[in-house]
Amino acid sequence: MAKQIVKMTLNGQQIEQLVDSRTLLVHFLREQMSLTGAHIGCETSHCGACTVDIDGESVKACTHLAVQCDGSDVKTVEGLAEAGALHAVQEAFYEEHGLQCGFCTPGMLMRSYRFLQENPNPTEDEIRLGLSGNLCRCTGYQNIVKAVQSAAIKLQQKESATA
Amino acid sequence: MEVKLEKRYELGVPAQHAWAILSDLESVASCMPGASLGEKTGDNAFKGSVKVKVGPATAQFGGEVEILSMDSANRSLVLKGKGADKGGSSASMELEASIEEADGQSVLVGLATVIVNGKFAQFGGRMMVQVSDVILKQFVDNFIGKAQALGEAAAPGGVDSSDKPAIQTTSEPANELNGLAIFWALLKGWLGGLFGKKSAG
Amino acid sequence: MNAPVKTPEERKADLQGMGDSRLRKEDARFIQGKGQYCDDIKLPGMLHMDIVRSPVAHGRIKRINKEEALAIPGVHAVLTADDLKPLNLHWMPTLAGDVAAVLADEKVHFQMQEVAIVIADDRYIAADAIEAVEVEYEELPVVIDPYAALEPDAPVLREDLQGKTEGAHGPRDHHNHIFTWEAGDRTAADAAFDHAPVTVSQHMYYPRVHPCPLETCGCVASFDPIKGELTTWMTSQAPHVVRTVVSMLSGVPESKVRIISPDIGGGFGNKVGIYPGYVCAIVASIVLGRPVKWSEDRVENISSTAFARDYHMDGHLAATEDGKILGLKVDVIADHGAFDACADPTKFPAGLFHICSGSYDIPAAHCSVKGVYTNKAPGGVAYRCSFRVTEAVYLIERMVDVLAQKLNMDKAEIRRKNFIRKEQFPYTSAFGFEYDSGDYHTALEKVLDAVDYKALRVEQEQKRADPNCPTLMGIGLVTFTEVVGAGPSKTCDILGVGMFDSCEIRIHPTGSAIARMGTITQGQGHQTTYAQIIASELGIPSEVIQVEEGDTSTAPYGLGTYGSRSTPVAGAAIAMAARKIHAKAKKIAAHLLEVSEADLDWEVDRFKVRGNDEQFKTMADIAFAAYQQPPEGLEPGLEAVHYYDPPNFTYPFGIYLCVVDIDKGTGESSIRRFYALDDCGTRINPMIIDGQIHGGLTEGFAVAMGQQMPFDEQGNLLGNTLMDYFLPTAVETPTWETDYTVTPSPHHPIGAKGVAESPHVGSIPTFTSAVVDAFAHLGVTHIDMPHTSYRIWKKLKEEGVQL
Amino acid sequence: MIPPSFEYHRPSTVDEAVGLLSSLGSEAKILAGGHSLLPMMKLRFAQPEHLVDINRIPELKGVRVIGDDIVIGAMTSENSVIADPVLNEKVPLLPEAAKLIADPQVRNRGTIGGDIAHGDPANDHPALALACDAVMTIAGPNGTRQVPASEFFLGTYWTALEESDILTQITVKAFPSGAGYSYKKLKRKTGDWATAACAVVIALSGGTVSHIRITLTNLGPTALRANEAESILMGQQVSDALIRQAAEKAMEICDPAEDLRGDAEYKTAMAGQMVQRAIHDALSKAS
Repeated sequence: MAKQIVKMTLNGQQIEQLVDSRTLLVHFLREQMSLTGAHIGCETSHCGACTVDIDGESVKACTHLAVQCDGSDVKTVEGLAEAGALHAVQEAFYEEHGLQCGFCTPGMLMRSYRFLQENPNPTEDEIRLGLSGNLCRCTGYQNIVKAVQSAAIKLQQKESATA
Repeated sequence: MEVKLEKRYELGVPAQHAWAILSDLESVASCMPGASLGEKTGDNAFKGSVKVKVGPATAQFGGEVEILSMDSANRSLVLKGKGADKGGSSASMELEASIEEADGQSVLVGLATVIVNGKFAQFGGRMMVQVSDVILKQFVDNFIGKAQALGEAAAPGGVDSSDKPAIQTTSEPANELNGLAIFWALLKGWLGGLFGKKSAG
Repeated sequence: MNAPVKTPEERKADLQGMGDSRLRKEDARFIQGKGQYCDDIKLPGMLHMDIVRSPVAHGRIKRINKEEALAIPGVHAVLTADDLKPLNLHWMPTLAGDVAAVLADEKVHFQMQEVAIVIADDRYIAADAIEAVEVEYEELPVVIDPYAALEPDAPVLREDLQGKTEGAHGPRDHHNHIFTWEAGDRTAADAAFDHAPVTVSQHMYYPRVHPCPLETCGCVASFDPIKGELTTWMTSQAPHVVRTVVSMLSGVPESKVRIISPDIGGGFGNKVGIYPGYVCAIVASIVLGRPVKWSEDRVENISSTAFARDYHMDGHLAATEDGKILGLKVDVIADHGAFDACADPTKFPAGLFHICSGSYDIPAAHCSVKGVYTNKAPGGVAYRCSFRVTEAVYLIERMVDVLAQKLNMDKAEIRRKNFIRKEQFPYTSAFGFEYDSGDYHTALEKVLDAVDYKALRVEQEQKRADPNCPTLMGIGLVTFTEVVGAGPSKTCDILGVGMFDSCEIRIHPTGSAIARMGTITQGQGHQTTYAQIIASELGIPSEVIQVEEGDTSTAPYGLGTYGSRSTPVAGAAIAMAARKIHAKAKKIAAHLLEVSEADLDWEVDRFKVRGNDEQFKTMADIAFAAYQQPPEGLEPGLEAVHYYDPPNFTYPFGIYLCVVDIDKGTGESSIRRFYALDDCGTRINPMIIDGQIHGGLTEGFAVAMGQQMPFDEQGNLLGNTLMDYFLPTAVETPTWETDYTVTPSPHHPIGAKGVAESPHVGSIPTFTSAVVDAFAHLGVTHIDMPHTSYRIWKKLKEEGVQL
Repeated sequence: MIPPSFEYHRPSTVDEAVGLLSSLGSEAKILAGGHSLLPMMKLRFAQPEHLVDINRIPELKGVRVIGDDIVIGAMTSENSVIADPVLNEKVPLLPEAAKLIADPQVRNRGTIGGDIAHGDPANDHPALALACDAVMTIAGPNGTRQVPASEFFLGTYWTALEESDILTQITVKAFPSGAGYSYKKLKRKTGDWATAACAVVIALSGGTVSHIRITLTNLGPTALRANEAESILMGQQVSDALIRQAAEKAMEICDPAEDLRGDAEYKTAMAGQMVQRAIHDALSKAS
């Protein structure tokens, strides 16, 4: 079986792992690295529950090979909170009741985290389009949209505070 | 999933040569892209396999093919093939094929009912008709090639009176459907405007 | 220093009890990726199972060749029905009194049926191995249409039942017939129709759909050969029922079976059933003595576990000229697939379908449901609804619209005229249900005012009059009543176990508490809301109340979470258990305060001596005393268990209104407005209720507008990935407006009725009502779901509507 | 759903990639964005023995202006197309249409070249390439060659690419000044393929049509260019009646496959709708 060494930065830490070339990133994260935040919902890149951040872009880890991440900077939901402080999108999803069963949440959070950097001051329509690669069966998205709006404000306040 | 395909292909070869190929299962099989005949399991039955490549997708079906009836007088036969692949698909095809003679021109007429079950029906259904078109054109090109070769083989002594000359081995049949062959098949298809009517069911 | 004295209102607020939009306790782990779902569980030495499935919908298995698969390094076992036979596990009983094949025994009955299992070191090897298992089938004629299945010469689907003329629910009159179930009074209904000046009839098909939670089904089975103990983590909405069934099947004593439902990524009915995958993983673990994980993929999930609906319904209404309904008749052909595996209370093979007289005072009614076998997957679960209530509500709400059209009456007017009036409650329906409480008229007027119904109708008239208007406008109105909270054990049981539920509460010496229930949350927020009930009942802050569910070794026996039964049944058990503690606490307080119980008043979080605010004992004081110095004759400790057997169901209701605009050119529909008023009785956590309603409305939207499981004649299920099976994204999903009235349930300890399913049940007919209304001026009375652009366009064409 | 085993190769130049493809033969497949290939592998429809990952070949990425050619690297992602200033200024149809492809995550991985090379009539870029008179640059064992879009798409899943070829560049020219453009795509939901879609580029001079392209997605074995529909409008003053005629002409060349999105009749009718709407929208942007 074709195994290769893969080096990457995972949630800020340098790692070096031996992976089978066919290992999907989502399985690598969940089983080899025991980071079970990214979930498997559809396996055909429709539901977004496996969304992670690779080199500053949202990617669906169920349709990406671990070997493709060689030399990449990968961030998962486990790496979202920094120095014990929740990220603004995490706070906002909690405060706005933006989750129920929690299964889509890591993907939603990782997508929202990236989306708000792509578009720091989005309209509701832009938020809905920005999250259109993530499915949720519980919330009807209404509170997720509210959460992203609230996170946007939190982040802008942080910005102006540090500026 | 069931698809019916009605096809007419002008062959430009003498009818009896065309029939000579059509009536011989082994040479028919060798015209079928990716098809190969295995052991004889009955008078008119063989084990067989066919490998089809469509873009990045590959399907390898193993099964049986049998001539259900043959009418040499009218140069027509009914053939049934069925098989399964390992990935959870099964397929069967019943083909009524005949050689018609229209103003000296021989025409291969085919009415095929293809039934596919399992994964291919579930996911591949969208493409079934188009892909079948492509495969059949490849088949016909090989078929014409063989029939023409027969003609050359028979000449100059004129066309052998018997309807069943010895089959000459001609150009090696494609061991699988490949992009380049399809390219030509389609180009010819379009130039000749030979696409048949189809009905998805 | 003295803490400032707080007013009772302030102390009440501190409790975060009932009525408080308390933020969810469960979120902390989910937002940090620390939820523990079944597929997250990893045990030492764990093996992986994958399943070989049938590509054909009906066939005889001629040959299974395991050799090639067994030769793959890392493959531990390949098991087929023949391997399960000696254990007598190749078939299993279903909750509906039928049997279902665990692994196909000589014959396959539906596409994707389980044929063999492979156990391997990891899921990659297992996936390779199932490809290597060769199965040869002799294909048999396939029956997809239940009407065709009932033809005299239809193929025999269930050879194992041949000659059985008696099924679990009465006589079988055909080899593909499962049961015929009736409710109401046929003679009375016929009489009503005989003399009625107006009658209407409508055939409607409620398509086969799938609950499709984002997390598929799966389990990790771990058998300890030394202790003889079986522990299984499972995506189950009813772990205790599973424990009982597993014990019955495996012969392992129930005391040595432990079922744990960890975090569950949505259920919606998909996770009520007991599937072959679970059973096989358990068998494999017992056989191999190692933990075995099974994780279903999405295609397997949609194709093989738990479809819903698939009801072919004929409705008939009899009425007076001025629209008073005199009688209702319903006949249903129910497609149950290859095995009758519906998860209904034992005595109700069609669930609670006989709620189909709805919110209306109908003097005479009768319904008949005929269950039929076809070559489709088994299931028939309650997809975010109480048993078959979605079908029932759809039927009656459609029929009332049809009648209104026939009489040229307004939808709202005909409903006003036929509503069960406030003063009629408790109301006994012609089907025998005793509706607990309701105030339909008030709720209806509230909605009509909120949306300015009159103005909408005027706008619709103008648009209909304008041939150049690019859209058709439709207004949908539904006024539904649900029956939830199964159920009273005198009528409701599963495998003979009454459908009660339970709660155990322990107050610790320092005044914090732990509570355990027989239900299991799948996103409803039990850990948050259950604590709120206890907080209000006992005056202990929600924050210090730990709620645990889903572990059969710690939680008291309960029937689980489905059919909106958690609040109506477990919620009541919680209140009753709390009240037992409250009563004991009062004795202790009286003892501590040296007064008689009669002299004590309860205030928020304390017993105080009547007329003296200074003399009191808080629940925290009392808890400590309970362990330190209980009064004479009173046993130490402060805890209680209560098993609640509801005296009746609860009957939540709602009034939904929808405005849809249909593009005459493409058939695309856009939901301009959707207004949902729900009355679920007492409201425990408004924030969570709104969230549940948003979710239910969205699932209803998906069902009505796009979900379907299409089969071709060969029984191939077309469209079983999330590319084709419609789960709306944030872009397609409408924005929801919610509202409420409060009509408490008189028989429920806290007056709560349950809510999470109403929006699904109520919204589906509302969308259909709106789409049909867009065509009503053309004489169209009904259009079957799903209302995809394609299907709507075909209707536009049929009706000659041109852009 | 687990992909079968394969050898993974990651060349850093086009030559290296072509070399690999020709030495590995028909069992090698190119891995671009992977959103068509990996799902097919997970469903075990495709079982290549070798994957040649061309994601780390710098020369295949980005948009460059060379004279009046706009050269788009085949491995330029959909989101890069959407964001690219040159394309937004000179060929705005491409960014506008790319926004309607798949979803945000997939657009980060999915590439314009992968979308074209797959030869799937349901993909959007083939019709867009036809509408932009794109020229494909193909690198193969015998060097590079150029094939115009009009000769590139040969059938379902079949293109002018041969086994060891790599599509390296898509070259387009800037739209005529003042040209209007539009891509109208009817789909069941976000992320879905088109039930029917139409791309239009139109330029007017002196009130009459001086340049027009009408192309169609998922309405035949390949993307289609509606030449006859174009000629109805070419040189004319556009009227609703003419637009309707053009739509009818376009419908005549449609030969869509029936699937869950609808039957041939519906898809053909929707082609007519999309053509009309795209022309109206394009006109509203033309000056």
